Amino acid sequence: MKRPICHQRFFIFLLMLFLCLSLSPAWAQEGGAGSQIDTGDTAWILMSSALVMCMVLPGLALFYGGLVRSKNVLGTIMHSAIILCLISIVWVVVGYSVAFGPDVGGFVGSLAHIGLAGVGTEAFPGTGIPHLLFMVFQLMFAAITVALITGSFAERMKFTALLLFSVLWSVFIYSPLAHWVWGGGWLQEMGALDFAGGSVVHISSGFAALVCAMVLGPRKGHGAEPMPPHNLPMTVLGTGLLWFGWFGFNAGSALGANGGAASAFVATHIAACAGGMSWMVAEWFRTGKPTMLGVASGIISGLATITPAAGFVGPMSALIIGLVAGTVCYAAVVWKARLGYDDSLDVVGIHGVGGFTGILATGLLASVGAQGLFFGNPGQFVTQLVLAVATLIFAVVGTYIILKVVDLTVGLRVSTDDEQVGLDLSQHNEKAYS
Amino acid sequence: MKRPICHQRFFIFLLMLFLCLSLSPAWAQEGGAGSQIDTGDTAWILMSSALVMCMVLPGLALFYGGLVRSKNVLGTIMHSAIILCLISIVWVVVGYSVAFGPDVGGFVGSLAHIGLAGVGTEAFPGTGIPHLLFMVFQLMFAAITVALITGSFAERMKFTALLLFSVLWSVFIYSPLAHWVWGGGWLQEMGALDFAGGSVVHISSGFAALVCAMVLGPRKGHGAEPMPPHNLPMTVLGTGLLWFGWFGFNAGSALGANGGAASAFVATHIAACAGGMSWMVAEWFRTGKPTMLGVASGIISGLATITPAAGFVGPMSALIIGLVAGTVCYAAVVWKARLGYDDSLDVVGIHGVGGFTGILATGLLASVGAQGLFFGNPGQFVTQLVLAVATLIFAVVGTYIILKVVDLTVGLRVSTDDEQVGLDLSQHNEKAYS
Amino acid sequence: MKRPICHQRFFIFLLMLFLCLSLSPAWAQEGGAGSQIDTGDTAWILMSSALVMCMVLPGLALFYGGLVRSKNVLGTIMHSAIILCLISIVWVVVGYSVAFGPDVGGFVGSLAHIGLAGVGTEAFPGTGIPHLLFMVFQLMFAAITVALITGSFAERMKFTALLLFSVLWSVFIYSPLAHWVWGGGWLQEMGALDFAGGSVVHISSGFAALVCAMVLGPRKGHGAEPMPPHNLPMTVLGTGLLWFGWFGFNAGSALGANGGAASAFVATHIAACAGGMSWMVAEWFRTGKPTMLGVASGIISGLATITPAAGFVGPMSALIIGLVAGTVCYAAVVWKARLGYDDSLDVVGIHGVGGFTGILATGLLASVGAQGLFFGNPGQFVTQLVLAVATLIFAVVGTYIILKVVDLTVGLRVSTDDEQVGLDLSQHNEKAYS
Amino acid sequence: MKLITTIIKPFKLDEVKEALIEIGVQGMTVTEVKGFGRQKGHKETYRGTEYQIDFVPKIKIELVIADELEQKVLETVTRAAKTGSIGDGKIFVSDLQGVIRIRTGETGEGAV
Amino acid sequence: MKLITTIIKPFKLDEVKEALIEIGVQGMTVTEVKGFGRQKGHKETYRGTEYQIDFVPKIKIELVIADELEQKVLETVTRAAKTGSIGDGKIFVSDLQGVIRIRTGETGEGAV
Amino acid sequence: MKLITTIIKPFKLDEVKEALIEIGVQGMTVTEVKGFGRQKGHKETYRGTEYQIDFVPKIKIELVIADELEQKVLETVTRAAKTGSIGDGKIFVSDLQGVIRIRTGETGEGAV
Ligand SMILES: Nc1ncnc2c1ncn2[C@@H]1O[C@H](COP(=O)(O)OP(=O)(O)O)[C@@H](O)[C@H]1O
Ligand SMILES: Nc1ncnc2c1ncn2[C@@H]1O[C@H](COP(=O)(O)OP(=O)(O)O)[C@@H](O)[C@H]1O
Ligand SMILES: Nc1ncnc2c1ncn2[C@@H]1O[C@H](COP(=O)(O)OP(=O)(O)O)[C@@H](O)[C@H]1O
Repeated sequence: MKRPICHQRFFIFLLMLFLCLSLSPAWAQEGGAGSQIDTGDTAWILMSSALVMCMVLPGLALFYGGLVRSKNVLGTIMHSAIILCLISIVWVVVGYSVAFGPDVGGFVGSLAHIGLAGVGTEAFPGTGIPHLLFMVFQLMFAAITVALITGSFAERMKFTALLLFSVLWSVFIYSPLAHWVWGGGWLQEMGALDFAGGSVVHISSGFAALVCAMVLGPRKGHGAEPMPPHNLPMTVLGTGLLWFGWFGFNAGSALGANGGAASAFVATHIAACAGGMSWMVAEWFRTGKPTMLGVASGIISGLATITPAAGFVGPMSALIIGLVAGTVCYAAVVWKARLGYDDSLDVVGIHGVGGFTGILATGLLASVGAQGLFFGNPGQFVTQLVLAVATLIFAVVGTYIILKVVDLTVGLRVSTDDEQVGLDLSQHNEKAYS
Repeated sequence: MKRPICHQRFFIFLLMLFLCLSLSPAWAQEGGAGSQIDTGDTAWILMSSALVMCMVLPGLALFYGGLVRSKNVLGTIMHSAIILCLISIVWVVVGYSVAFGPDVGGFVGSLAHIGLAGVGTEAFPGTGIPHLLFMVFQLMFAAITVALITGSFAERMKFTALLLFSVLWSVFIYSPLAHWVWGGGWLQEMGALDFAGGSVVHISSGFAALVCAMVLGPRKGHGAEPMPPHNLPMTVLGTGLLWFGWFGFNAGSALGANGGAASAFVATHIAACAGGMSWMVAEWFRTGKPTMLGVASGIISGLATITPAAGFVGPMSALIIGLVAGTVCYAAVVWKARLGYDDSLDVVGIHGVGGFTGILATGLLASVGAQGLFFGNPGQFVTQLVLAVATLIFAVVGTYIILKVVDLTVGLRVSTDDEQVGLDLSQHNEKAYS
Repeated sequence: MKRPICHQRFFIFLLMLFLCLSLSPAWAQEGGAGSQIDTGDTAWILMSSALVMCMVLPGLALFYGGLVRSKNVLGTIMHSAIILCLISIVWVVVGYSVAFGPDVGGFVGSLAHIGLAGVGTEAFPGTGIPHLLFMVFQLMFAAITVALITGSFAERMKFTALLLFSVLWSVFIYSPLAHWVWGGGWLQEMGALDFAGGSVVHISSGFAALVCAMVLGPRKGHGAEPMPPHNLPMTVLGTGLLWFGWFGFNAGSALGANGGAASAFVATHIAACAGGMSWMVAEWFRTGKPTMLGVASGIISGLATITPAAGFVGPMSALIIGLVAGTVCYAAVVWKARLGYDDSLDVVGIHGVGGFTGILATGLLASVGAQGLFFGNPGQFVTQLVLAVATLIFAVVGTYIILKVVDLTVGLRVSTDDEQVGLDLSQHNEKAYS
Repeated sequence: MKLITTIIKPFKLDEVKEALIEIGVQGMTVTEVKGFGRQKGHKETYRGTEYQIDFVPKIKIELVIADELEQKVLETVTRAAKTGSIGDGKIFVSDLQGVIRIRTGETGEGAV
Repeated sequence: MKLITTIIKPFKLDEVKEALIEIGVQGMTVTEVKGFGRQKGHKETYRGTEYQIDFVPKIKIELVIADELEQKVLETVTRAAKTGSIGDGKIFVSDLQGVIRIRTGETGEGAV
Repeated sequence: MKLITTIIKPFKLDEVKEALIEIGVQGMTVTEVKGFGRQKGHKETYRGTEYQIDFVPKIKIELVIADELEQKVLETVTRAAKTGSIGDGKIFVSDLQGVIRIRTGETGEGAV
């Protein structure tokens, strides 16, 4: 029964694609004058785009893959992999236009750039890089944001549900948010500061994750039987690649190879280190032992938290932000246990809480190219509060609606037997290790 | 008996090397005026060269290593690793000169650059990068091409045979081909288009792989006993690193950080995504389940297929090429079973078929800096056909001859017992996991 | 008893940090004129900094992690991870100033740059990159040097001891050494050549490792029971990432994207390949089988040995250096067995011996921007000898003193039971694989 | 003394262990095994090639007990390991000539 | 009832399994083991240090059968597992007091 | 013939093996198992969640010997495997009806 249905769905999906294509004016692509292109800036953003792609696959895929049980590792890795493929296509077909097309009432972009119409090799306004390069750099952000969410419903989401959810969430939540903050939307007009995605990427995915965890419910046996990570070195490998890629994510957001990029690079690195240290210390106090997973989690917390601030703060502020991040996120992860929902891989505690903290911290510590409260500009803090809360509400409400739609159409969870057997065999007819 | 012989062989090899050295005029290296060097272009090609190196090791090594049985994983990884070392040396000693030395009758380069004579830090004609940098960027292509072939004879090739085969194939097949298409040879004169190696790299290695699979014969037990991949997450990791590196491979082939590089970058990424999607969908229809290995294979198919077109097509054409690639390569891999030869890791189905498809697709869809059939230039398609067929024939015939030579000198296959025990213990006295 | 104490210690450490912060003038950071910033150079050094970070984590962490027994893999990976976090913070707080602050008597830098005071986005003197970027590039070197040492005391060092040792070693050994050779210290004045750290990084860590191995004593059961690497593919992955990152390490040390960087890139690659080949051949002669671990070790040997020479030699000299490196380091590793100390992961044989060889080789083969003995300048060889020996003595003596201090305060080794159980469970309450 | 060997479904291990502890069993030895039987295995697909895997993962528990405990143990295991679906597993009973506790050299029932 | 335990070379597992199914055996339990015996192990080298590994990988099959099947099973296994070279393995035969099928509670021959 | 099954601490394997070889034992089969008993397991912590693991890794050695060797073997194993601390393990002794060496078809004592 089920299979033919999802076949149909795919067929329709493919048709849709080809439609867009044939309609698309971007068959051939207008050669840009490229007059104002700066080779150095272009070199750095080319590299940064590759780095952010590397964050999704293999980075995030392995970071998450190592944390699940071995019967679900392929299913978990698949989430990041297929989201990268699927959302990239959605982005070039429609997503980019919704996010960065000419502003419509401050809320979305027009469809002027659908199918990348009018996106060529000419310099992107205000930068020294080709428009196409700006588009693909932003594409990577769109992909990783959706992929981050998957950690909350790991080991139990139906694969068809994942596909549908990802497309809807990307088009209806991510693209509008990106427009609000970066595409000329109302939050940008307000002067909200989000250097590389503390709100657009981390708050949105982090609190979407919370809704997913609550709507899907806990994994079978959650709390009762132990579910230790099946391969922590894999998770550490993922951590290292995420960190590596994050330099492109944050320093690349300067959209050029300049002092601002260098400053963002330094802030990013310091916050990652401080996050790792402080999570470790906090855990050491509480449980009496420092753990490798704790350091890895702290590093990611530091990175998520510095993301919105990277370009606006000095190195010592970055150090503070990192130290706070590791402690706050650890606390959030510990408290989760009390709240009882099964955010399987702690997306809420790390990205949601981290992103929220970072947006507010930017309002306090901004000192480069903008002033935060501590530098005599209390107004900025208020703006940041609006940014954080608006993003959170939009993400929570939107995600809830999308989940309901997916539940009614293809259903959200795999059967209990399939969950027992594991996603790898039940969803993909594969085994990770032989 | 056997060992002393191969020792001798190695001794001779080393002697040869030192000979080249002493003869070489490149002891010290001429400082280049560097007047026309562009730092941005140089930055991007430095990075691209590193990225392509990363494709071979750890990228390809792990992609292949995860697909074999655990008793052969080191032997398989060793193939990529030692080829990178060996071919790099062969390239600087003689290969580069054969490929890019002053043209001799359209077929090979002269030995003017042997031992890198005359290859310095001055700008490479027509680019803003140092000649040495162009040389090392091309070196990485030479290495990965040979490494790709090893997937076809995995789990049974004698190690000494691998070494001899690699040197001969690189010097007598790869270097001339590179000259024909990129070094000022007859195919380049004809106006054949191969942006980053659809023919030179993928058709050549893909069909060389076919000959290898047929000449060596199937693995013991092939078809009878199941031979599932021993570690698919390792293969996915390899896939991610290959994808990451492919940005350097394709966008780096613009030899600068400009609009062309950005456009090639975008085409590469879109084709990878589309390839992953379409292979998954095709497999889903046929076997009823989407698989992680399918997505990974589709991604590589998309990348191999877009390679020759990357710099010549717009994003929507890239999307089409990717969608076609995933489907066609999946079909090829499925049909292989019928044909019965044991191309163990599907080099033919993915690189041979993908590369061939890509070369032809370039003749149809080229629209940037060149016109394909769909853009009013049917002649280009014919030229592409010649390019594809000529490469295929040269690779097939040459590979066959080289295999015969290797067979008569050191022998191609390990003994049945050694194959039973596995390459790791029998060839290398090592075990991968303890 | 023990735990509360180390808590205290951490508390103090944190306090210290915050102190530095509040004192630090670098809360906000002076915007640099950035007039002379070159985007291409900046792009390359941004990337190089990321590459060197990637060498530590995941590169070195996995290279070492694969070589130990599975009960110690997390403890081993943790060493690299936490050193990256901890030393980065130490570096921005005080280390950078000690190494690169205004020279004080040729031995250390002043504390002018403590807390990164006066380190902004203006161009670093004599380069086209921001001062902050130079600082963070150097930071990565500081981190990896300490991390390299950990291979010598793997599987038995107490975690608290590791933390204390790392901080002391970095501040009192690494920073001064960096000042002597690169920061305007006496060795630089003498004209000593060390392009990317053969002495500062490899001799220092390599011989510090020797002292550590001798002071801590061998692992329980060393020599008696077999201790094979638990996961060689993990080690090969680490090797590949180290190689990849080494391009940033060496070519990045040109501090720009120019002919010098290209030349260093080529030398680095050739030496790595030659090192892999020659170690394999040497091992093949001696034990009758080439091994994957041998090739990996040879590659690292070649890379460590070319490091000081990379910018000063032509490609053919690099080839010689690589061939020598693989053979000499293999010999050193084999002889270790006779000497009986337990340098668990061969830091001495590879980095100590390799670095020493490289410094001397630079004195012989330098031909680009400097002349070595073979190019008519015997004086350079003498200078190099002074450089190598001075570094060795300073590292050996300093390390011994620091180890004694650590031993008297927190103790160096875990208990015999903890060693039996393994570091993962005894030090971190974690298991790598479930 | 008796040696009770039982093959069960992996996810039943904890339940069975707890049940045995309740009735006073103080030790057991567990092995991961692969079982072949009525319960059919699963299908795996790699690049379009399909494999039928007949073996299913099982857990083997070895239990040495005093003779008088036999019935109680058999009932307990049967109850705790049962799901009612094919593949629940088996229990095998055999005699033991002797048991020694290595640490103390104790033998017989005192040793378990 | 009898418990037949046999140690064989890993690559012989499929052959032996098929042969047993042919003669009507309906189930078995398989364990990966390491064997020590006349068959010598192998040498491993890591950075010039050589280890002699005495243990070789083997597969252990446990088989519970009705007494009358014993001869047939022994012959079958011997035939299917044999290569003639050292290390082919052993077959051990022992008595079983009882068997239970957990799912149904059936006992004795009906349970296997 | 007797089947001696012994559960020991993993790091004792080499010692026990050597000791057995000395008294003329020519073969054995080794399995990695998890043990539950008086020896308490360990604690694991992942992101602040703590797990108590009851099972500890053990090695099981299966040894088929001629009856007359029984005493010697039992003493040897007890001596070699002993550390005196909880968790040293057990030895179980049971009867074997028969043994076959697959390679030669030899049976009985000649087969081990
Ligand atoms: N004759 C046998 N000898 C040894 N083990 C057996 C035998 N029959 C079944 N088993 C074990 O019991 C498990 C369950 O048996 P199976 O026939 O699948 O279901 P059920 O126990 O419900 O009859 C098998 O996976 C196998 O491990
Ligand atoms: N006395 C024994 N007790 C238990 N297992 C044994 C014994 N002797 C041999 N084995 C098992 O049988 C396997 C094969 O025995 P081996 O002596 O190597 O060859 P063969 O079976 O041809 O004599 C060994 O690897 C071991 O697992
Ligand atoms: N009743 C039993 N049946 C089977 N195995 C047992 C039994 N009791 C103990 N064992 C095995 O012996 C091992 C050691 O037993 P334990 O009680 O921990 O220490 P000791 O042997 O010193 O009494 C256990 O880990 C388990 O593998």
